[in-house]
Amino acid sequence: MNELLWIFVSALLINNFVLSYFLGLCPFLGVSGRLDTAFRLGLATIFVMLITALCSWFLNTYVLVYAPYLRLISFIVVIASTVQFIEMVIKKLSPALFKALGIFLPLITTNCAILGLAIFATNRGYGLAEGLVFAFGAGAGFTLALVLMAGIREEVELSDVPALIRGTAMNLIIAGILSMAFMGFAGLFSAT
Amino acid sequence: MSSSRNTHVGKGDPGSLKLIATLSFAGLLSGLIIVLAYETTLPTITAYKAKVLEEAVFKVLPGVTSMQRLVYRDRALTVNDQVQKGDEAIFSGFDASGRLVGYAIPGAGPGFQDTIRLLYGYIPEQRKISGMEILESRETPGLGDKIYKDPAFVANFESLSVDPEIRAIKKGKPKAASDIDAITGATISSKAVVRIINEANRLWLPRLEQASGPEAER
Amino acid sequence: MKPKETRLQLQAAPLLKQNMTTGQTMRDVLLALLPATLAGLWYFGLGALLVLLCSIAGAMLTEWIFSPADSRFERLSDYTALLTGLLLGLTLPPALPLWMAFIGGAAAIGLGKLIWGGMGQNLFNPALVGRAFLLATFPIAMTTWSPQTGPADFFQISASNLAAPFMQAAYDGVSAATPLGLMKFEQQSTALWALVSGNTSGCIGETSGLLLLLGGLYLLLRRDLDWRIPAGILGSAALFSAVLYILDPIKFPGPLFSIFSGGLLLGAIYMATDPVTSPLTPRGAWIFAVGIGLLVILIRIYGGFPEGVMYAILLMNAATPLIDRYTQPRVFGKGIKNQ
Amino acid sequence: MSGLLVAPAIMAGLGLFFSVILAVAYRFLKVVEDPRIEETEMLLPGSNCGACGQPGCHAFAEKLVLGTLKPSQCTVASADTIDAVADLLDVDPGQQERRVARLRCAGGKNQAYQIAEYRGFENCRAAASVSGGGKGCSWGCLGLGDCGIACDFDAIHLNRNGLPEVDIDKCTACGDCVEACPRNLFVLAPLAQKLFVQCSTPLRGDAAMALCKVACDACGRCAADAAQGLIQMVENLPLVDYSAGGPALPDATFRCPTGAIQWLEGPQFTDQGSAMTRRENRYAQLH
Amino acid sequence: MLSKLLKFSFAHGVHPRESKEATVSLPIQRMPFVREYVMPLNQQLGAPSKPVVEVGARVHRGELIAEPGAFISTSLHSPVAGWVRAIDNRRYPGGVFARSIVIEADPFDTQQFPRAARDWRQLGAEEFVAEIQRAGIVGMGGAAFPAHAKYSIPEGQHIEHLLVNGAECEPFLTNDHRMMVERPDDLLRGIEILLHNLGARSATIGVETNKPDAIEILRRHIKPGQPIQVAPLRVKYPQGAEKMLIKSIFGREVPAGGLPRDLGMVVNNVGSVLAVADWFEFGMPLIERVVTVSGDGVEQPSNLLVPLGTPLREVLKFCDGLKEGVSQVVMGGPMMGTSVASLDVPVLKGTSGILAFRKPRSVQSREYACIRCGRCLEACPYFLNPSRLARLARARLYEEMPRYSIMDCVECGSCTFSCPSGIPIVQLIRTAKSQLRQSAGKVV
Amino acid sequence: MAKHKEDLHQEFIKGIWRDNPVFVQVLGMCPMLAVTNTAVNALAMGAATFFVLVGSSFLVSSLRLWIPRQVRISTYIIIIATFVTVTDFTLEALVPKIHKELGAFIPLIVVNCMILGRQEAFASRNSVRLAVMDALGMAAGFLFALLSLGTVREILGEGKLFGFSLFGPDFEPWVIMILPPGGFLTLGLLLLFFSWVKERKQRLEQRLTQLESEAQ
Ligand SMILES: Cc1cc2nc3c(=O)[nH]c(=O)nc-3n(C[C@H](O)[C@H](O)[C@H](O)COP(=O)(O)O)c2cc1C
Ligand SMILES: Cc1cc2nc3c(=O)[nH]c(=O)nc-3n(C[C@H](O)[C@H](O)[C@H](O)COP(=O)(O)O)c2cc1C
Ligand SMILES: Cc1cc2nc3c(=O)[nH]c(=O)nc-3n(C[C@H](O)[C@H](O)[C@H](O)COP(=O)(O)O)c2cc1C
Ligand SMILES: Cc1cc2nc3c(=O)[nH]c(=O)nc-3n(C[C@H](O)[C@H](O)[C@H](O)CO)c2cc1C
Ligand code: SF4
Ligand code: SF4
Ligand code: SF4
Ligand code: SF4
Ligand code: FES
Repeated sequence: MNELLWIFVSALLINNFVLSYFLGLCPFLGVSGRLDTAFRLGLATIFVMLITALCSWFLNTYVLVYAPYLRLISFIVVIASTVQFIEMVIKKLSPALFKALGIFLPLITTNCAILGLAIFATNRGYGLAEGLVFAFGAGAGFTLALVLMAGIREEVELSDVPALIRGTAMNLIIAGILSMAFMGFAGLFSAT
Repeated sequence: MSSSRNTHVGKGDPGSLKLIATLSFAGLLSGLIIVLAYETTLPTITAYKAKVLEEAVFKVLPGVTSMQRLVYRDRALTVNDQVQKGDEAIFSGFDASGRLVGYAIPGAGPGFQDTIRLLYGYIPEQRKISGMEILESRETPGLGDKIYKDPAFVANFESLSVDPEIRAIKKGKPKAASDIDAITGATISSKAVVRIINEANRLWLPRLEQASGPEAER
Repeated sequence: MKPKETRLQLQAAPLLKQNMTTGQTMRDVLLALLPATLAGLWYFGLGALLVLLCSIAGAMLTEWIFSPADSRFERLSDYTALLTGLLLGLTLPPALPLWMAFIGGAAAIGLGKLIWGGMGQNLFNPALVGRAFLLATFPIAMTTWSPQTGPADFFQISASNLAAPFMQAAYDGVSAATPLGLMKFEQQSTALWALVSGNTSGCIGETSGLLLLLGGLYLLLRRDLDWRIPAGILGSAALFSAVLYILDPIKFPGPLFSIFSGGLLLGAIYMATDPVTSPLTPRGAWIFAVGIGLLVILIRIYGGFPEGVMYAILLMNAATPLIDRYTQPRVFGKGIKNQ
Repeated sequence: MSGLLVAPAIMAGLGLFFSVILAVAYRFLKVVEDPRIEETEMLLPGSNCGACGQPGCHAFAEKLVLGTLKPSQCTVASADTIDAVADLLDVDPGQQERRVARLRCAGGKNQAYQIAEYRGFENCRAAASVSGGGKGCSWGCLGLGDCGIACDFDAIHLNRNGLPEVDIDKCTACGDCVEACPRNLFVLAPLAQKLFVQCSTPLRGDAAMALCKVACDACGRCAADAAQGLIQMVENLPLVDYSAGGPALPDATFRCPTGAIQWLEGPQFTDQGSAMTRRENRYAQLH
Repeated sequence: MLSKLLKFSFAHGVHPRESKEATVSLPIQRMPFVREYVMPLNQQLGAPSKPVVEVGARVHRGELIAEPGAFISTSLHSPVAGWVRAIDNRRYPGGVFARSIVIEADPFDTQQFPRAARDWRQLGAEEFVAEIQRAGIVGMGGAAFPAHAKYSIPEGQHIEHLLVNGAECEPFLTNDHRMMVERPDDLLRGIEILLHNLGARSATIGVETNKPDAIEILRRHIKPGQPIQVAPLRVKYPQGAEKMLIKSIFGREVPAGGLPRDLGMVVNNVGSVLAVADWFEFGMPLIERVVTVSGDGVEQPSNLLVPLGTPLREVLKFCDGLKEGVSQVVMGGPMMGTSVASLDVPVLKGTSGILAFRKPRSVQSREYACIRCGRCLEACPYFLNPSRLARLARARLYEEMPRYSIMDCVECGSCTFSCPSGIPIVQLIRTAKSQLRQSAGKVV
Repeated sequence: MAKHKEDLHQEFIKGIWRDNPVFVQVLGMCPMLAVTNTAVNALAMGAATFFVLVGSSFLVSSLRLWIPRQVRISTYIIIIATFVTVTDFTLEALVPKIHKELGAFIPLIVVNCMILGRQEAFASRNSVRLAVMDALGMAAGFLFALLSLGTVREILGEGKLFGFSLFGPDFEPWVIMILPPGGFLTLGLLLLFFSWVKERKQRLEQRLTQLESEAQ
């Protein structure tokens, strides 16, 4: 099994960031109400994750060899600043793109999926290519979970869910069932 | 910041310089605090890490009392304690008399849920594996985690031939010297462990043979 | 005032209805499952019967307890709780401790149906939610298979069935691998006739391919199920495994084995077709079905489980709202060009 | 111990680097937007009900900042909120006249005759489309509560008589009920206007009385008893025109044979229990 | 002829029991005059007519009593000779009250109508339209859309083909069937008149194959060389809906929101064509129509020729009254008709049937939740998603519904008919449409 | 002064129940679910969060007058990240085993929305005393939530509590509780349970007031 492919499939399905690692739950629970918003948030997340992979690789290779203890804080500062910078650029250059994707950027920056991605990639010693593939897989997996969730939630809006359950409790239980369904991917490509 | 007339930010609008200064100062301070904490805890942490590693090596290579870190570079193995990114490293273990007993080889690969990392001991003279220790895994509790919780499974690796290739076989089936009993209900994790070791063998055994020259000696 | 006539009733048109009702549909499905259920009992004995009863009891009791007091009888009388319990029971190993079957029934109705607002509103197949819950909760018990006892030993109950609640089961005797388990871990195929007649180990209701097909036929004739779904699932699964089989006949099972082994028939005919959790639109049904077929073979061959029907159905259930949304039929007279 | 120097240096460097970049970017890339819009929106109730005629609170805030609308046009906001918004934007809050939803029908189950039995979807609009829902009066309230569901402020509840009662403290005059009612029975009337006709039938005399015990039979006594011009009979119903001079007094209601015209001090229908018996007696005497 | 072998049809639709046995072979019978007639002013779609008579006036049978109130409106004629007794709000089938002219029949009048043919060959297009409006003809297929409005073809459009709708897909009804069987020559004459005046080249009469005698008789009466065909149609509801008819016969779809004339066609009910013939051949305006009285609650099912304005009570009385325990009386067919609250409402221009039922027809013992079985989708001839629409309507998410093309629903009721869960889908859709229309009116 | 004490007390109490960051505000979900497979892990995580939250609240509220508005968020993050890094090292040195179990989730405390949220919503606007009280309350509430989840999951998932076996060796563990779906489901059901309790309480209170008014 090709190493890069395994990294991708693992991040996308088997160890889905949301459903298996519990990362990025706030946007997952908060922004999954409407399908089209969810999809755009997903795309924005993929984008930020790729940026994060780049930043963390850069920091790991050029800065942190001198001061490994600054890992966490420098990740945070660099990722946040870069995203904020890109946000401003997009806002200036393409208001349409900003309206579609950019408004989610600040929401994503302070999100554990992003920082988690950087930390996992570092812990596992991923290089640049591996890091980017990992980021793409994780982002796509996040988008997949988010879009499925949003589809389900839009449907649930039409049902008479008991008032007591409506809201976060319901969303968590749906996530639990989704997570159960995703268990079906466990062991994928490692059995043969 | 001349446009502050209609931006309604409040009282005095501090200049950019002040902002930059604040952030830099905060960074400076935090860096200082962190480094202090780091320096204080570093000895304990490094000592603990070394201890864990040593224990693992000693466990997979019975009878070993000291070890060395070997790095494979430029088609040769050299002793090197400096951990660097991208290193391909194994450990050689020596007994009390200073004789080379064998090597502890790390390996990693996909398991049932996530990547499994392990370390196993290899004794070149006998072409045998002398022990296996799981360093990291997220296998299912109660099933896959038997690869390190089930003593019977771990015992499989205490004296295991590497020729022709290790295989995981269901319990009760006839076995060769290079076959192990798969865990019932966790065949996949068992096979994953076997595959990881096989792959590491494929990588390292030729290298060890080629490099079993004097420089590996103490 | 004028003399009173009988008051007329006002109803919105149309005033005619075809005579099928949803309750009737559910009764049909129960009927269609009867032969396969009886075969399961024939092969696995009293223990299997108890497992079925416990899962049905778990399901119906949960429905009863958590329904509003004034609609309890009504809710139970639509047969869906009974059907869910039965279908769940049919997908359980015959030697499962009874208390687990009961919990499975409760989880199926509780998590699979009630929290969604009751019948018709759930988006995941309740019986499979129950099974997935059980499989993740008690993986060992759920994958320990007992050999068939046959009708002669009908009254022999395995000790594991009777494990005390919340306690581990002690398995007596030998365990038997299912055809899929044999295939996956030992590359060992099972004779087709054994698969078709049901003479193998496995879940209570899944073994007898022939009787499952028979019930499916009945449902098709009664127009109770969407034929596209079983056709799509079986077709795509057969095609996928045929391709693999041609590539490497030793490593991969053939299409007939794929169809008749494991829960594929039970799943394709009775579970993926659950109207509530499958797409409404005909095109959606095809996508859904082909998705399940491919996922089943993917999980069976490349995945960590010998069987993937349940996960495939649940995953496609999750995608159903999306499928439905993007396969709306073209409205009459929209988007056409008239010369 | 080199870390003692390296770490603060790196951190300060990073902080410096990025804050400079961001400061510069801020300077050159910032898109200016009037922050008062957001601040105004924060003050508004945020129920996005559209009573102001705008698609939502944000749009209303934009219009407020532009000065094309007045804060008081938000009927949901309390007086304090409106003042706060007016203060913030330094504009005139506008006139506020408290209005509530009033029902132009008093024919509940006990008053209006039923001529057929409706069976089907329990919804006023649905019932109205099936030959009028079985109520003899095709103008009156169907009593299936569409208005109550439409009201976002929980101000409408059906009473035991099958009529919607408006809680005048909760009603914000958003007008949702006006739109929801298929019989168009609700009007938003100023609370200060107390003379109110609780009937909508254009039929008169016996034809009207054949529908409902409390129908207006267009006898015209209220118009005669009120100040000159205050009440006019239009299409067999009294129309109260407050701008027409003369004071509106309860006197106009005294001789109404059915009680179709009422003097409302507070909510509608609350006094109906006792008042009805009197009117019912009267009705019995008439026939 | 090729069409002899083919049965034309459309996709989807449903097969309700036809139940036409009771009246299919009963000849049309004239209903005697009764004492009082109620002529509501809004018997057509569009603006109400304006009375031109005063209370107390004497009127002849067929005399104009109200003129069109606008272009989309039409004339009313007195169905009897008698006196105008009131112009007043009277109960109307829709459950509301409507302004109506009440006429008391003169019991001693002979009620003769002087026959006089009119020339139809020399009319200009506009004159023809004016004639039809003068005759008070509306579509008799149910919608009661003023016929003249259908015939006034806008600039740039051109009618190629006339489709005569003899599908009569509603169960129970047999009035169109009887008209085709009993008056084939008048029908063909009406077609000739319309072909001539619309400038159309050919005509097709679509008839469901459950009326083989009608197909046979019409084919026999078509003169050689007449550009008229009879198309046998599959028996399926709603075969008679005009867009379905066009799809069945020509395989073409009328664009959503469009009209048949966008495809160069005009569709008319058999009754409407006969009314045209009556006007030009006999000078008879629309003052009576054929009504099928049927259902298990009627003592004597019949096909009647009823003067407009006759109260239902009188019609039913003529059919020996209602049986014991009748719970429901419906105007129109059982699929699209309306149940009436009171028997005092009159027969209108658009009333094709009066059905009385003993036990409520549409009540399923219980309503289940929607199980998304998709039967409604497979029934809807317009390829909508009724389940979704109904769920949205229940959740009151009306604004979402145009996304699912709610406005293309013609309320044919196929979905409700086929729903095993007994969900009143059409009613939910109708409610939502009504609410949407009202809100749309409000938004400035 | 007594009144002031009361206020402080209130600030503390509200975090535990009325404004509980997890059950009521639905914040900090990720660590909540990720590390609560055993009660010990939950406790460790709770403690770490406790330290970071209280420390940074203290610092932020003491420095609140010096931090310019525009860079306040960045500064808070730097402060929090510093505390987290320190905690990380400390835990690794003191309890390496637990540190390994918690893995990446210690650094992830930085992005726990609850912590940043408290700085922005409370610490930056209130006196040090109030801020610390609030932080103590919130942290205690968080710890309470973590512990309830961890306890349930450990008891069912392993038949143990804090590592001590509760039901003997024959207990059949509910493996799902330790797996990801179990986290979601348990928290969902806990939330359901709490809102049920709340509703019942409300209904009871309503009944009481009704009875009282009827009695009058
Ligand atoms: C919830 C769950 C978790 C599982 N976890 C593992 C695991 O971690 N490792 C493993 O090898 N098998 C695991 N399995 C079992 C595999 O799916 C597969 O059935 C097993 O490896 C077959 O082994 P056997 O042939 O010995 O029965 C798990 C099964 C379930 C249901
Ligand atoms: C409808 C249906 C769906 C099933 N889905 C699954 C599944 O997704 N995963 C699984 O392990 N077993 C599933 N089963 C049970 C398998 O069919 C059965 O376990 C199979 O024979 C494989 O056994 P093994 O896991 O011991 O090899 C399902 C059974 C039925 C009837
Ligand atoms: C669902 C539906 C069913 C209809 N069924 C018939 C029918 O059976 N016969 C008929 O003449 N018109 C029927 N119509 C009316 C036709 O669509 C069309 O309006 C009519 O044939 C036009 O002729 P007219 O204007 O002369 O009435 C139906 C309409 C709808 C929407
Ligand atoms: C053809 C058909 C298949 C069904 N399959 C299932 C099933 O697999 N699982 C289940 O719980 N209910 C099944 N039901 C019953 C019912 O649809 C189900 O309980 C609903 O999901 C409850 O809302 C089925 C019903 C029909 C008509
Ligand atoms: S007022 Fe209108 S909406 Fe309200 S119950 Fe009466 S009819 Fe229905
Ligand atoms: S819906 Fe009617 S009653 Fe409710 S607040 Fe609006 S105006 Fe008042
Ligand atoms: S036919 Fe009825 S039950 Fe079936 S999908 Fe349509 S509305 Fe739902
Ligand atoms: S009523 Fe409307 S939605 Fe239903 S089948 Fe007819 S056209 Fe389709
Ligand atoms: S419930 Fe199925 S459409 Fe209303």
